Amino acid sequence: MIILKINSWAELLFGAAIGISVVFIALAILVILFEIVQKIMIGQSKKKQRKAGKKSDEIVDTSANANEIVAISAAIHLFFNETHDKESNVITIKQIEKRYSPWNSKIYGLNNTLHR
Amino acid sequence: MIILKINSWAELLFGAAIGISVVFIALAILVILFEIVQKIMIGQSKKKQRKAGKKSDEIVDTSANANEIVAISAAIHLFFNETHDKESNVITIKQIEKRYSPWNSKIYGLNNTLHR
Amino acid sequence: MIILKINSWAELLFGAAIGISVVFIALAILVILFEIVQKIMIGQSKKKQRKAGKKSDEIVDTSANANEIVAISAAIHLFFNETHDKESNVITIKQIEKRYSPWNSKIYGLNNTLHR
Amino acid sequence: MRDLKYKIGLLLILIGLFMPISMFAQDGGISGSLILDSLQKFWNNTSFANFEYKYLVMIFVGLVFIYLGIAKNWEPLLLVPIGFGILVGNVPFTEGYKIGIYEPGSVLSILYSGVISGWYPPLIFLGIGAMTDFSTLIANPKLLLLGAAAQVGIFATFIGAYAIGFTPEQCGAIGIIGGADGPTAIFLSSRLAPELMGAIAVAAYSYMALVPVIQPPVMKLLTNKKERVIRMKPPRQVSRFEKIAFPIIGLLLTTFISPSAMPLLGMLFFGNLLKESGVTERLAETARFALINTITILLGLTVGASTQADRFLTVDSLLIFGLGAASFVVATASGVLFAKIMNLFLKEGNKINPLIGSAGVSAVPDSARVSQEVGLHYDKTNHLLMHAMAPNVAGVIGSAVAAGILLSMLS
Amino acid sequence: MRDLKYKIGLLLILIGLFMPISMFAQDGGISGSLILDSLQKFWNNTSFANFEYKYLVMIFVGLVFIYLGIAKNWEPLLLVPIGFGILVGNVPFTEGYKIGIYEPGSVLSILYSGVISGWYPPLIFLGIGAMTDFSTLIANPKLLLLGAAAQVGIFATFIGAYAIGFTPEQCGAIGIIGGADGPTAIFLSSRLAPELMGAIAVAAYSYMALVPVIQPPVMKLLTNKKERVIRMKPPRQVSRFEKIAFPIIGLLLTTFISPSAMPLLGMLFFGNLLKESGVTERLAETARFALINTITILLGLTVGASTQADRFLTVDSLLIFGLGAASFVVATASGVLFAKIMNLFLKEGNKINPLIGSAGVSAVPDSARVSQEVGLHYDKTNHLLMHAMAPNVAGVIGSAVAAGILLSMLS
Amino acid sequence: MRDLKYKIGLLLILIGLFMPISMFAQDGGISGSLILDSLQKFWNNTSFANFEYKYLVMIFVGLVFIYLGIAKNWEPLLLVPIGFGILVGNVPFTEGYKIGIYEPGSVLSILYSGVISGWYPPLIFLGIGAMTDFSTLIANPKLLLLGAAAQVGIFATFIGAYAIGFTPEQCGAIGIIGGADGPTAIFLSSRLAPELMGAIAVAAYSYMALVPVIQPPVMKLLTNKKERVIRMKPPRQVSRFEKIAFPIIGLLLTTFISPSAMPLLGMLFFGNLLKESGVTERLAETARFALINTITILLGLTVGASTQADRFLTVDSLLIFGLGAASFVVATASGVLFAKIMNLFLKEGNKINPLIGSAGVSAVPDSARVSQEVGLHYDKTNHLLMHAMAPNVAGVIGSAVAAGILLSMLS
Ligand code: NA
Ligand code: NA
Ligand code: NA
Repeated sequence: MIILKINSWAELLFGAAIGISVVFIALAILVILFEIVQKIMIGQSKKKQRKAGKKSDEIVDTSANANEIVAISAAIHLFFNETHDKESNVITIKQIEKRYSPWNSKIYGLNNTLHR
Repeated sequence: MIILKINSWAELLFGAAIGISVVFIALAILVILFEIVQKIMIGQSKKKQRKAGKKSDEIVDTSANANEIVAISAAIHLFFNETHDKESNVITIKQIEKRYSPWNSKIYGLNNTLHR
Repeated sequence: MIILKINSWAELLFGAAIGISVVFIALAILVILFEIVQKIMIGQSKKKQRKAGKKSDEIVDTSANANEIVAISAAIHLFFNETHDKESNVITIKQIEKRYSPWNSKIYGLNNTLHR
Repeated sequence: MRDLKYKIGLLLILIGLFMPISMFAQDGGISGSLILDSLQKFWNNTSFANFEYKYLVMIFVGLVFIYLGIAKNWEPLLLVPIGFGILVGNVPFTEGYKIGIYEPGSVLSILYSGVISGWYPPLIFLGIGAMTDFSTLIANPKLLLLGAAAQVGIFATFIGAYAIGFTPEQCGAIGIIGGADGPTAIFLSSRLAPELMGAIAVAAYSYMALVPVIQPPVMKLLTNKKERVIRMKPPRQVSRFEKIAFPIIGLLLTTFISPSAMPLLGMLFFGNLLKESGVTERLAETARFALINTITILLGLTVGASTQADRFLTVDSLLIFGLGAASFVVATASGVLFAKIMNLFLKEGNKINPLIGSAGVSAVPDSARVSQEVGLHYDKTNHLLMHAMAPNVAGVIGSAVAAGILLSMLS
Repeated sequence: MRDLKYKIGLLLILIGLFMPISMFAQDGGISGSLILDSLQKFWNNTSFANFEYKYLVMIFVGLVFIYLGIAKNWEPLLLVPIGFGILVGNVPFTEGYKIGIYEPGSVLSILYSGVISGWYPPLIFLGIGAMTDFSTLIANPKLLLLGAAAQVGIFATFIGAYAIGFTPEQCGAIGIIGGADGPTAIFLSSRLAPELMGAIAVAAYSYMALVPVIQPPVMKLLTNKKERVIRMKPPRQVSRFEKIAFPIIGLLLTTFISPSAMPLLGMLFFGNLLKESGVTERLAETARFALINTITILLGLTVGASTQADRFLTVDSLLIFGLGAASFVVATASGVLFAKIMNLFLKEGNKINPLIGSAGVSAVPDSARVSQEVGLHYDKTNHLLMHAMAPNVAGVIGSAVAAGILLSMLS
Repeated sequence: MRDLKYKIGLLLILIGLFMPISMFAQDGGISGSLILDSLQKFWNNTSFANFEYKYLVMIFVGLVFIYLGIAKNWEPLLLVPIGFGILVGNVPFTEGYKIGIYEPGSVLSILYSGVISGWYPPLIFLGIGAMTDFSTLIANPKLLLLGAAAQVGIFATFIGAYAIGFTPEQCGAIGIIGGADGPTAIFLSSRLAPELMGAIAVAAYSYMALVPVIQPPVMKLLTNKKERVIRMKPPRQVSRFEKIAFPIIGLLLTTFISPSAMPLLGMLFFGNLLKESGVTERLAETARFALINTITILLGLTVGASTQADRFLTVDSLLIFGLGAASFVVATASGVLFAKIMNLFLKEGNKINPLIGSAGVSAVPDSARVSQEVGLHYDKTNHLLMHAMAPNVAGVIGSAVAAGILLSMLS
């Protein structure tokens, strides 16, 4: 089915307008949804922290705490030096080591180590 | 070719009976074959050990020796803790390291290390 | 399109002659091309080295320098013992560690390490 | 609030975009009604217009699968792909744009063709073979019979399905759910009853995930206190020769008896030979990692997507779910009972703990783990895991043989 | 000289080979003219006989691609395979021997079929999803709008192409160049205008490699000193729940609105769920390594080879290159300007640095890196990289949604 | 004995299963003869009923392949998959159940289609290219000619096969056995003589495994003591530029001369560029591991399975084996003799040790290893390995060029 049988400039422009609008609408709804999710999450974590007896001023800081900033600087440092070998190394090894399948799970890896 | 054109309950039941029987027969023959293999293997190893001057009483024990029991307990320990990372790690690295193909074997890996 | 409709012994032999000749010609041209490349490369490196004030006698030796000979002997040693595990190990780990794609490059690996 | 501000801003921009164009449109001879018409048509093309509540039901099912996989860690490598596939397959769409899995030429239908033509499951069996250690089975071959006994579930369900009114071919495909083996179920239903594949696959995988819930009551019901604490001798060490001989002899024997099981058993034993030969580890490594993972991704996603609500939400599907549950119970019971029968003929000291009989259903390795846990419940020091692995892998062979027989009887 | 010696030797041998055979040939009744005829025919079959200068032009283009990839390190994983593919596709040949990519049954045409039927790009999206971290986007959702804004480039080019005289379908395929996303461009053009795919793909990838050249002037032109040094707050830490929810909600929302984008967005979000679930890392690892690499090799090589000179060197290709350049400029400008518009509605301290708007074109991660570099040029301590990643990955989603809409409007 | 006990128990159970059903069957109107009929039909469906001694012969051949691969470590990555494939292909079956490799729609035939349509071998060449180091060849280009000389074996066999009575197309396919290169042989025979592919592939791989047995006598026969101890200068170090230029120049030159060799040579040089570029290591890694392993598994299994006894055990197969042995001998001899001819034109100090001429047959790296071993036998300190690698990899290029020429002459 052709939504708009494009025969004229007007129809083309109209199609383009629908197109860009829908892109905006789709992403805008995602924005709104995740802003709501965000509020709920922050609300929940505030509640938890209040229960734990902290002051609310401190809570705001957690979203940009020292560790995070250090991490970001480190990341940027790594990015410009492109020497992040050690880290990804460790990650890769960890990922590969899980020789584990749906039909044949952890226990098999275990079995394998036994009889070798 | 349809072996049993199933038109009636009787034929269906008969088909089911053949089915389960064949499964049993297939696996039962495997059992018998491997029991024979087992006897031959144990016989051979007994012969070897007798030549080496051991008593036959000791021989029986080897099938459930101390190492094996330790290994099994270790395995069960690992299974319940699911922390067998180091072992599988080592295995994986060893396996990956063989960059070796039918058409292009060990020697290539060797070549690769030379000119780098 | 059949180049040679082979109907007779003569045609077959002629085809075979063309075949082997073309193989030789193709590889011979490659030889000549790479001999030329080689001469240019050696010429350039000689020029560089002359600028650096070395004598030309020394230059010839570089193509078979001590390091190279050591490397070759080492390689042959490895080959006959087939124990080049450590080296290829290192190479493999290095290769795997680059989790980097065209559409989603170095930066992602970096991102990944951040939020874990 | 700032939030509100930029949302209003957004709206203004959208209006700003439409304004000049719609004006121009009128100048260019497009009537207002055409604009409305076109918007209507666009709307008709979205999932909102094609929406029906049955899609919501399936989306909910998909979310449950994903939840169980992630939060409960139940077979996540199966439930997460299948669950997400259910979401993908149940976003409503207008036909004719090569979107749906049942529309020829769509990407999903291309990826699904490996399921339809039946070559994904054998490649998964290749990987399983390259992962599986048959040592405990070789050390104690008679436990193979427990793997045979649990296949009674298949044939019982086959009979039950016929009683309910399915055709013989459909009965075969439904029966195989009792084999508790995903790839075998998909392979057989692709050959015997492609129209039921989605329901059969989802049922098989659901109950495989539910094995820790379904099996223990049956096992406890059919055993007495004394039987549950039987201790078994640790398995002997198996020689390299035996491990290499097993896949070769296994292949020749089982496929001579049931040649139709070749695609599954040939690949299973091939993978195992690659693993055990000691000289093809490079190939085994790819079979058990890159290859099986790729196929698992494609199989899970497309099997999930094949549950498109309009084809899936039928009475047949419900019946299949019921039959599937029954078949798991029967299979578990058969395994346990057969172990008890075998004990009648075994002398003291060699007796089998019937709790490992249930592992014969396959559902590797969850049902072996269930044996271990139930066993530990009655004797804190009696570890049945190693012993349960034997019937467990035997169950894989057993249901593949059963699938071969059903194929040659019904296709 | 020794060199000369063995070359002469070679010649002697070749002559030695021909001598007896040609004698025998004459005995056997083959006339000398037949020999010449046959040699002529052999010659006709080589690339030298089929040679035309347009092939040389394309070979030169291929070499430039390879040079840029290796020496300049511009998107080497794309430019090297495509560049080598251009060489492969432009070795002239005689038709009828199953050599060319457009000859049915040839190896290249078999490997190219994954491009034509459109299933390579979704598998690349699967890998991208399994690599992509959407954290910065989840932490600051409003940056998604920058990813939407940059898609104005797509629709502007769509209009521009129509002005030049392309058919509406072709306009859609050409427009997508502005999405700065290779797999999306290939997917859409395979559906809307297969005849232009080579040119569109090469244009898209060329400009993606040229992002560091094209974007900075536009960014500088449209921003003032004060805007360029806006500092943004570091993104908050995102919970695991949000990361898992993102692909699921993202899938349902975007594909409900644009169901035709399912092949791309379904796979993108599927890959991301495999990554974020934490229980399917094994599958994610294969998706982001073995699988995406395999498809990248095949896609790059065959897309390159599809630029066979006789089909590629046309006025249309030139026009497409021109439109593509324009679309990158428009997309960059839209992103930057939209950030400035958003700032009108944002209060002090929450304002967006418009230099990250340009990252909305996608071209991950090069355009984010450009934002970082231009930002550093004006303030040595203001690192925009993390912030620019948000519109950057949003741009991938945005252009996939746009592709879906174009598909449902035009197919 | 306990063994006996449970075997009897088993029998009792089986009888117990049949009893009630067969009674019911008679009640339900199934006569005893129907039961016997059905059992007879089931029996007819097993391999035992379809058994003929020729299958046993092939199963024995398969077991020998597996034995040689595992116990002797002769090319295990080839012989184990092919050997197991021979077992798989020679389990007798009744036609009509989609089991056999020659039955359309069977899993084996689907996996075999990559062999038939010729795209498996190029992907293996891609992996080989990504593994191969052409350095020693670049350092001493004239050794390329040894790789050309050994191809005389191909054309000699081509002539020999015609003498025996094969058609010209079949002669081309049989001749390529002398190329000592499995993928090339499979590729060419799939295009020229698919009916002989099984025999050609098995012959090629058998003799490649037998290289350490076939070559040494020929090498010793054709060289004198003085020649065997010639020492060659260590190869110079090759620059990165040369390594990158080699696949590009190699591609353009060889495929301009022999465009039909594009599928093989294009992929070989593509893989090598991915390896040498230094910026696409990620792609090279997948090409040389996951991708080549996957194809090796599928190619080995299906080529093995294609040797179904009823098609394979023919006089033609025997003749092909004879011709294959001859071609290996001729190829080895040509390489050695051509090295001696080259020495006539080379000055003292640059002479070639003719023992490396035999490595020109390819069979990488076994024939290079043979050169090394024979060389060491006469001078314990003269390591020829590095030098022999040059003609060895040249032989791969040479036989691919030869395959291209045969294709364009005969297809
Ligand atoms: Na089972
Ligand atoms: Na984009
Ligand atoms: Na060769």
